[in-house]
Amino acid sequence: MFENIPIISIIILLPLIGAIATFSLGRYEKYAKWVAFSFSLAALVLSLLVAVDFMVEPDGSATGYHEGNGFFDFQYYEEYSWIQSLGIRYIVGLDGIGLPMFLLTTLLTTLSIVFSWDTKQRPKEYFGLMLILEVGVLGVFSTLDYFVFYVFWEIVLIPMYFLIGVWGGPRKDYAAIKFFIYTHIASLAMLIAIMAMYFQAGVNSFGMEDIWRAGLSEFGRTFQIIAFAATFFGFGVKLPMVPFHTWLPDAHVEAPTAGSVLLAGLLLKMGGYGIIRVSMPTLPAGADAMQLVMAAIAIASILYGAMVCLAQRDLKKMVAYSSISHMGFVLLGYATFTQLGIVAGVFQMFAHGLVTAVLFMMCGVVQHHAGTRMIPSLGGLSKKMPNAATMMTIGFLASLGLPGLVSFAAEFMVFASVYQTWGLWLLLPMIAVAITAGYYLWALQRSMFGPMTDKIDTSHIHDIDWFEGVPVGTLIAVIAIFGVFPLVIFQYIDPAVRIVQVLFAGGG
Amino acid sequence: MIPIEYWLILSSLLLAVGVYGVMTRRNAIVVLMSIEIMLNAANINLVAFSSYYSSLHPTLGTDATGQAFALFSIAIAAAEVAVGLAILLSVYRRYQTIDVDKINILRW
Amino acid sequence: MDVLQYAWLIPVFPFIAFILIALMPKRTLGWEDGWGYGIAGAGGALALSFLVIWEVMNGNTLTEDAPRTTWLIIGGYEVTFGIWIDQLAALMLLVVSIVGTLVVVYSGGYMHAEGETRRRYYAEIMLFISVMYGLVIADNYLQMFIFWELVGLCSYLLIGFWYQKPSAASAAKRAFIVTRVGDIMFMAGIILLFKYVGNLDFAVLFDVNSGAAGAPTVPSDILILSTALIFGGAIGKSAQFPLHEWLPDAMEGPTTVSALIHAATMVKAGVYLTARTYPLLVQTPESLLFAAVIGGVTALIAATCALAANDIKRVLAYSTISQLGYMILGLGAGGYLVYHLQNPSGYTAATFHLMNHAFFKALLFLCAGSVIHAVGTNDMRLMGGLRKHMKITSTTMLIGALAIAGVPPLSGFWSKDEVLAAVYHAGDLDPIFLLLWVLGIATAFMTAFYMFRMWFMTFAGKARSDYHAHESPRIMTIPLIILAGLAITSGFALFAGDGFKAFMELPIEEHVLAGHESAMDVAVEIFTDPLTYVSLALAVVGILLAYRMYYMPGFDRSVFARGTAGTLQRALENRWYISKFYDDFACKVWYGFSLVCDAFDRRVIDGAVNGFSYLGASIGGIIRKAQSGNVQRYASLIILGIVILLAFLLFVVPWGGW
Amino acid sequence: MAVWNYLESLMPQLVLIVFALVLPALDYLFKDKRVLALVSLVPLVSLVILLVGWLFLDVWAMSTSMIDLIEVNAFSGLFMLVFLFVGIVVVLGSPEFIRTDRNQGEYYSLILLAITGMTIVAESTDLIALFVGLEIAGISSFALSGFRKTEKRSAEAATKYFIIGGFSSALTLFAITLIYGIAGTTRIVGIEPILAGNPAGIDAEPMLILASVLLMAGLGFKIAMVPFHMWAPDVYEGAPTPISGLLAAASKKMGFAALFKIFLIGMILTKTDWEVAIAALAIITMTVGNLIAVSQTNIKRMLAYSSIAQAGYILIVLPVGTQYALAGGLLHILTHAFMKSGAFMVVAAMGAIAIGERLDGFKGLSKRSPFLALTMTLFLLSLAGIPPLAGFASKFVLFSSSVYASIDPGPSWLVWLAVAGVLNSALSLYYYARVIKYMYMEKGPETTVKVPPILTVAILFAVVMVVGIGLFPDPFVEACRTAAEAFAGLPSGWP
Repeated sequence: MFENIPIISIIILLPLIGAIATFSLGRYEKYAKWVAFSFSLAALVLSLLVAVDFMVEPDGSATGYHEGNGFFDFQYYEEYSWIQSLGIRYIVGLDGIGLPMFLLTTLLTTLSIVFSWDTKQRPKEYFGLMLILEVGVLGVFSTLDYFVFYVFWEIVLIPMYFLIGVWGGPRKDYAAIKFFIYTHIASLAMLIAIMAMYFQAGVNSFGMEDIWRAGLSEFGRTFQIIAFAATFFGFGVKLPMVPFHTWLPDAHVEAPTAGSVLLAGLLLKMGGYGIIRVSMPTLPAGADAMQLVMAAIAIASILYGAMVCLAQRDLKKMVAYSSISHMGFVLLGYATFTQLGIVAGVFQMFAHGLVTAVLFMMCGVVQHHAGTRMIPSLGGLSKKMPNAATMMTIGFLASLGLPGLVSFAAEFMVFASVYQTWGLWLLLPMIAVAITAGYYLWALQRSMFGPMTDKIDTSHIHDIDWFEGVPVGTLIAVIAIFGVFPLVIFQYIDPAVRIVQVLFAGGG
Repeated sequence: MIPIEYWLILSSLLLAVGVYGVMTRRNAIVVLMSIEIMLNAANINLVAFSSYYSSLHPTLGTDATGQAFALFSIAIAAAEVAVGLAILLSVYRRYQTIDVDKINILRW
Repeated sequence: MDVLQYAWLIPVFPFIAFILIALMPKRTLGWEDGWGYGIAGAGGALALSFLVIWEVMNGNTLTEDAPRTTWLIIGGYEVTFGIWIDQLAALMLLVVSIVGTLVVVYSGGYMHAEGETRRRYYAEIMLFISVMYGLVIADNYLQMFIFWELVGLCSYLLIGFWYQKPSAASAAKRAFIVTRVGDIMFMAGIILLFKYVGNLDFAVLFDVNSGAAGAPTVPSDILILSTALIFGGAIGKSAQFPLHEWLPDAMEGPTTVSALIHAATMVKAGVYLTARTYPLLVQTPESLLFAAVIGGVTALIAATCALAANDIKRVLAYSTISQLGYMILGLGAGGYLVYHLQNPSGYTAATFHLMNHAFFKALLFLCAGSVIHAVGTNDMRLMGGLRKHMKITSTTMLIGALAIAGVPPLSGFWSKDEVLAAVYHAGDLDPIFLLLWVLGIATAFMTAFYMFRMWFMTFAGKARSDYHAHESPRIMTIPLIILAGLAITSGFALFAGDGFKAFMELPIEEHVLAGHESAMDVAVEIFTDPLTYVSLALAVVGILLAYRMYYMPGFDRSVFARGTAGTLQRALENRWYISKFYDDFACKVWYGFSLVCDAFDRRVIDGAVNGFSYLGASIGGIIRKAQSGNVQRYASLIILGIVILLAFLLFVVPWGGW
Repeated sequence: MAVWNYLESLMPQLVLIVFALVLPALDYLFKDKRVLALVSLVPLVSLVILLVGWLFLDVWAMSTSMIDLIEVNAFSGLFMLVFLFVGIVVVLGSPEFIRTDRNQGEYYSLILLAITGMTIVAESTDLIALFVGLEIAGISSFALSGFRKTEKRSAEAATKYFIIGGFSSALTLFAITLIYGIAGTTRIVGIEPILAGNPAGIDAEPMLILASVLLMAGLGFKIAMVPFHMWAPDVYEGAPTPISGLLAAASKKMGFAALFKIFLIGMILTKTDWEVAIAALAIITMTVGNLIAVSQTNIKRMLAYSSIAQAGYILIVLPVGTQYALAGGLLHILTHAFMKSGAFMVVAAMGAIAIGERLDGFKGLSKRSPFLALTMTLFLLSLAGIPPLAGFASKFVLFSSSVYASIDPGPSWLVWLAVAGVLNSALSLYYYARVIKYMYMEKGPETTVKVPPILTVAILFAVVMVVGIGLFPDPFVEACRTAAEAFAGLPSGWP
């Protein structure tokens, strides 16, 4: 469908143009949301077309097909030289791992913009920044050059810093700067590892594929372990993994709802994506040496995140910690080094992106309507806002891995792969399944059910507004569809990971 | 001929005197003088080494580098003093003192 | 047209009803806010189920060659979903379709006063019926697990139907979490198998270790563990000890829900799962013994708890647990017998009891619902003398009580007796079964006692509080009458045609070949076995004791409040303190631990981050003070720097070997 | 035309000096003093055009014929370009700032002279020329920093700068005499072979170490290397803001030019002696600079400490000592010149519109002047090394050189320089982000302010360069590479 059209670049550029247009609206800033919405919608539609056009089992006939010879097979491949003296090129392309993330990005951004329809404070900056964020995330998920990857990776930080810092809650200053610096430090660790890989490979190219190929012979075991540790730290903080997670609850609690949605829905995925795109294929021996570390951190994140959730009194903070727990599954899946686990981990990223977006949106709805998110002050809201309660329930159920909704397939397959690799250690992460049910349902019981609270003024509470209901409803529909038909997404991921797997076995 | 070491010792002592002056004297004019002493210590070195090298290789003639350098250095020192005194004058107008201890609004 | 091929449509009817009720505009909902759609959905499923059951009764099954669809392809594994209709599934279809439809009909009266929330009720009930059918016809463990979780979800939603009651919201949550513990074990069990077999289809799994060509093999210790874990799922769902306490709490939901989900269908899913896993279980006597012990202990403990309960629904709930314990005990004992290549009567007895119990327990619950509907309370101490006002209800409930007490010729007699007989026979192989048999007999006695205690307290004597009781409307009594009829007659299925035992042939080859007892043989066996009369006598004694204590005047029940009996009484009223133990564990220990984690997170982990930044800022603040503004200090520092550098370069660097 | 050949190499300096001499006279001719700024832009802009044409566009070739003391090559050309660029920004930023002062002709004249001195340092091949250049620039800067004679702080800054400056140049000179004593020559390229041969016949080792330490101190003063940095914050704070920009963005770079020449050409053979010391100083410098900057409330002072930290980054070049590292250092010098002078110009604009230089003044700036807020944000993010701005590109090359050197020629501890560098970058983000926070996230006065157009031009120029180099670093990397190749004694280190 897209022969001779640089479709990926167009999709990345659309929000950028949209952002510039939004910023330059001047006194017509009440139209900012329309401009932002139309550009993000255009990106969404195009990315859906790409998904339809995408060849699941790529062969030479795919659009812009680029065979990675055992690395990844890319479609819609584009390559332009950027900084010749350092071998830096602008390369983009999609494979089955990048595509779901790409879709997730365009979808969540569009829905977040709709969700923020009511934003009155500095709308043009707000929507413009969201579009810039989209540019960064899309770039991360599609670029195939480490330098460009890092550039996009860092671009993401700035709009998010502003989104938290300007439109955030009472402790926004602290949260914004903590987010910025914490994740920046992690990125820098990754940057050093990228530099080291570049030099060690010695091919004067930052292309992921070139470095991978050179690395097969040039990267010694010690080097791989060090480089893997550095990249793993870089990506793991973003993931986030225990004990480097504490930026996340603060950032989430203070961020505006749409910011939280994008933060949890997209930014965390960048970490998981990085590990599977960069760390593991390029540094297999390092991954091999660190396998148990990865697994231990993953299980710790899963259990510890869930335990901390149980103690939270702020709905949004609970959801934030639950992200830590659920992203632990991604890491755990990767750490098994099995096809099953890696595919499930990638799918869990996709699933978590959708589900957590619903949860954060619902926290925003509660905050918006009830004026507080503190669980002890809430209660019985279901009476006043039945639709919101239903959506929140579905969101929570999806998040706790209810079959029929999107997370289940991922969690089940992760567990299956854990057993295949480590046997009965399986039971350890499985405990989290019960704890997860515990904190979600308990929170639901205390906030939505029971008698109507008398701690807040409930007289003016009304049900969910349309601009909140439409994105949440859309997401719930998507969650249900992919819960029943996960194959739609798995068909992209599975062949792509199979290639990783082959190479991983070869390199390790 | 006086051995080169002696010159070096002399210049080092002069430098030390200058440094000591800069570090301890409160009057900015004296500090300025101390800096001049330090520059002169270097000048002594220049001239001494110049003559040392001339005597080391008599066949090559006089090594004038050091002496020329000394001239440059003297000129620069003079320019420095001129600017320095002007600055001190302007300080005196604002602070009514040239005690370097008391010139410390700018700190931390 | 082969009806079985279309069996997958059974869940679709109620599911469509669910979608319509949930999403249609309000004014199109019709009767009773969706009741009409509910009747249609349940009825459609009922009709198709009967067609399917008819086919199965004619000896057709649809197992390995059923149509399948691919759900997932991942890492070389292909997960397919399909249908699996055999005798066991047909039995469950029968139960679910009949009870489901009757409960929906009954709801039309029972939920009439609920107003708009009925829409949610009918939507959830329809979803439940749909996923319950899905569970029954699943052809692999993963599919079964998916529906297994979904029925748990519906149970959660329906227990919490009156969510504004804190106790209801709490009970719903508890039910979900406790059963989830079982679900985790279930999931772990199938994951274990998945590794070795690479497939979760029954068609493949049931050949495990059969030695047939291409049959997968699983190491025996893994098989034991996985079957035990799968049975763990049944412990949660079928409310077996020690995860049984959620079921009495679940009585917070509407009584119709209790009848449908927590008596007749969902809680049977655990038994169904155990029966479904039989081809694997019979290879692992350890798991069977474990199951039998759990079943026996559960039966007894639940029966004791029922003795002292005053809430009419709780009595029934404990009775349900107790009867489920019977079924599990029967399956365990039967499997043990099969392992030793003996008569598989335990399997048929347990499944038979499953069916009978579904009918009479649904009947009992719906009767209780009728009573509650009339009286407005659950507390039997506030009832009494209702017989006069509610003739149909009292009669049908008496039938139910007689059935469960095991009075012939009502259905409970046949199946309970079969179960106990199987356990007794297993005692020949392992003496522990004799002990379990004793537990079973004691339970039978207690069952008779507490059921009649309940009946007498409710219907006999004088009214103990002010109420204006009236018989329920016909929409509620007709289902009662139908179920009463089933409670009386379903036991005779043992003798219908070739007999129930022949129908429920075990899916294991040796036993199919061993041939069947004829229906006459079974009857003769029952009536010539002295054990039959032992249990019958105990049941009669139990009834008479209840009659003496709760009907005849002059019995001083205050003896139970004193001394050892008092302690026992209090222990029973507090359900052996098991519930309290769980509450304390969850609210104090576990929650306390989570608070510790949270404090650790904020103080230690985040504290380290903040401390680091604070440290940086304060170091900066300190160094900053060196910038005193005094220019001579600056010069001194330059000299100091020179000296240090000189010392470093002259002494440290050569020494350090750089 | 032998004389012309000599003069051709010195032509840029000659042009600058001529204009410097003419400007004070022009002061009496024009009433509108902004004309003076325009006049002083004439040599700067024309020289920039010449240099760009030479270095980037290859439209003509600079004569590299040399007289004994100086050499024109890509290295000096690049530095000259930096100085001239900064000069342009500073001159553009000045008229509004010194609107009320007298003797503006001298002000511009001194700026041109300072730049002249810097260019001499960049071109010098002999210690004499180097020292003379340093002093021309230094003495002009002393006078410039005290230019606002009506202000107490300006006078104090000049005094401090002068005393420490004089002290340091005395130390530098003394060190140069020692080198001359050991080597018998003052030609930089001539030092090393003779050092190896030890012509003086004395035990030169301690003397050489003393000389290198004194050079570190003397030149460390120029680049504000810890612990020779103490003057910098005081002077930057007290001096007129455009002059602070000149000091931070140009004068400091002159120090680096001198350091590179002396240490990477003159004393390269003794690298193993001093590399550890300078590596340690580099790490200390960046860390101390950043740590103290965190707690500053005066924006100029904060930028001063930030400059100290940036000097620490550039110092990495010396211990790493490859051409690649040098190219990185040069690139960072180039980009830092733009971002730092740009930031100072924003502060100057704040001063010109009477907001002042306290951090508090930045509160709500995004509402009052979106232009200033946005450009300041870009400068600060670039300083912090956030892509895709210029600061990232240059830091990337700079830090990666240490990573590479640790892999290829070794020693492997060099990688810790990069680690320290990136950690410090993250630390610096803290105070940069705080300024951004003040501008965008705090409530301030609502009155909008108008930036004088000439300052707008200065800031725009800097911001265009910062973004431009960030997006298209290739020609600049190439130019730095060519410049670094002038240091033939260094291993290439290019990947």
